[in-house]
Amino acid sequence: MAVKLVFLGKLADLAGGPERDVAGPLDWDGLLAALPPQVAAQVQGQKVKLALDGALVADKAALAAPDGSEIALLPPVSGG
Amino acid sequence: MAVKLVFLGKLADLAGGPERDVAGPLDWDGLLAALPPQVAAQVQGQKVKLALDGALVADKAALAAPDGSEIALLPPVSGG
Amino acid sequence: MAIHVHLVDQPFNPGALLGPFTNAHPGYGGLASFIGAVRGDDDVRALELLHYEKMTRPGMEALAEEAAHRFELLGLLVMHRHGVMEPGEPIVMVAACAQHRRGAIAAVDYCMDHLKSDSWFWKRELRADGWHWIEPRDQDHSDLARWSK
Amino acid sequence: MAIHVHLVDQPFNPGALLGPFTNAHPGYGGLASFIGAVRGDDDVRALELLHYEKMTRPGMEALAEEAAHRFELLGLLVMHRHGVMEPGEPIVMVAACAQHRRGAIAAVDYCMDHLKSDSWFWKRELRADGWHWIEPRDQDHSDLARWSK
Repeated sequence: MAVKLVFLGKLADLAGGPERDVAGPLDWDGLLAALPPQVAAQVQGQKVKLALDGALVADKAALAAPDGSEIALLPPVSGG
Repeated sequence: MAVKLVFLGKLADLAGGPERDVAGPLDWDGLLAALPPQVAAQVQGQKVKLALDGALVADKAALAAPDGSEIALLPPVSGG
Repeated sequence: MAIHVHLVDQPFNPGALLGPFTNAHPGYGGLASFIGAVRGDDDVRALELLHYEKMTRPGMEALAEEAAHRFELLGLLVMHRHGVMEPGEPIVMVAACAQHRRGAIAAVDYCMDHLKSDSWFWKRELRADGWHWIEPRDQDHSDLARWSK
Repeated sequence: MAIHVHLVDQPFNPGALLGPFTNAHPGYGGLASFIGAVRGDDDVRALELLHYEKMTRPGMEALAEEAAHRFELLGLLVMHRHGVMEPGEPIVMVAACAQHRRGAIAAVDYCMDHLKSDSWFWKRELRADGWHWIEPRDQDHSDLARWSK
């Protein structure tokens, strides 16, 4: 099993694609280690939010993504 | 020649019709004398405005309507 | 910039007006509109709107010019019925095109407040016991006051 | 009270949606709507809106429920494109039916502010020199802050 990472907006450019599977389970340190350095730097900033299986993660440092889950990396929105 | 009086909204009910021709020229006292008492009482109130040939009269007491002109008696609007 | 003001005594079809208005403004960013109709929720059988030929239409035209300038519109359409209307029939329609959404929406809001409380219309309703003149509501005046802040 | 939320990747015709929406609400007092389109006024050749399947549509549905309740609506339609769009193509449409005009207009204003700045969309523009991600504007955040007063 794996954890699916989904990169939204410009993070997809930085990550080299919109999605990537990494070995799970994954905590906050594991996520940062699994990311390209540029993306990891962005995700550590306050503006980028995380969602686990579609629900916002209130405290990114407390991330606990089990095998088979999906982590979305959400930069600031700019819609409509 | 005459001056045409136009009664808008509920003033038409009070006046018994939407329009009436009266002898001109007409000043403020002449207008009040030409109106049915109920309408005259309304027109003396602050809520009813006058227009002479489509232009609001700023000071009703200074009304000076020449022969051939049209005076509109305008109660508060309630549109749309 | 095109301004269209209509005062009519026959039913109109809002959709049939909105399509051509939209098509006339390629490259618009936002198009806001409002349609007001005779409500069918109480015992009102008909509604009559009276106007004054010499002032109502000129007043609507001045309002449209003011709104178009104030909100930097690309286009503005104001359509208003007068005469007798039945529940469900459209009374008024305002549509505004602008580069940005806030201008378009604010222009519609502004025009509606002014058509409702600061235009030369007088309204009465036919209920089971006859015709009743509608007095202006305090709410209408407070709506209007928002724009003079 | 009917709420319709659509997230589509194909062009849509606002007029063809507005007619049936209006007809579905006989006895409505007011119907407000807004259509946002890709502007054709600068060198933007295309616009792409990205969404996130697990969150964008649920977020739009929650927004629509909130607006319908807050403004006591009779009906609400929210239609949003994603994917690549060309200048002139509609991006978003919101239509709200209510008994009274202020509720209908405010609901459209509210939904548009939240779709623009508080929904899960990411936008980029194709200009002569390639794709550019659009950052949120301060104006969007101040528009949004109006509703939490």
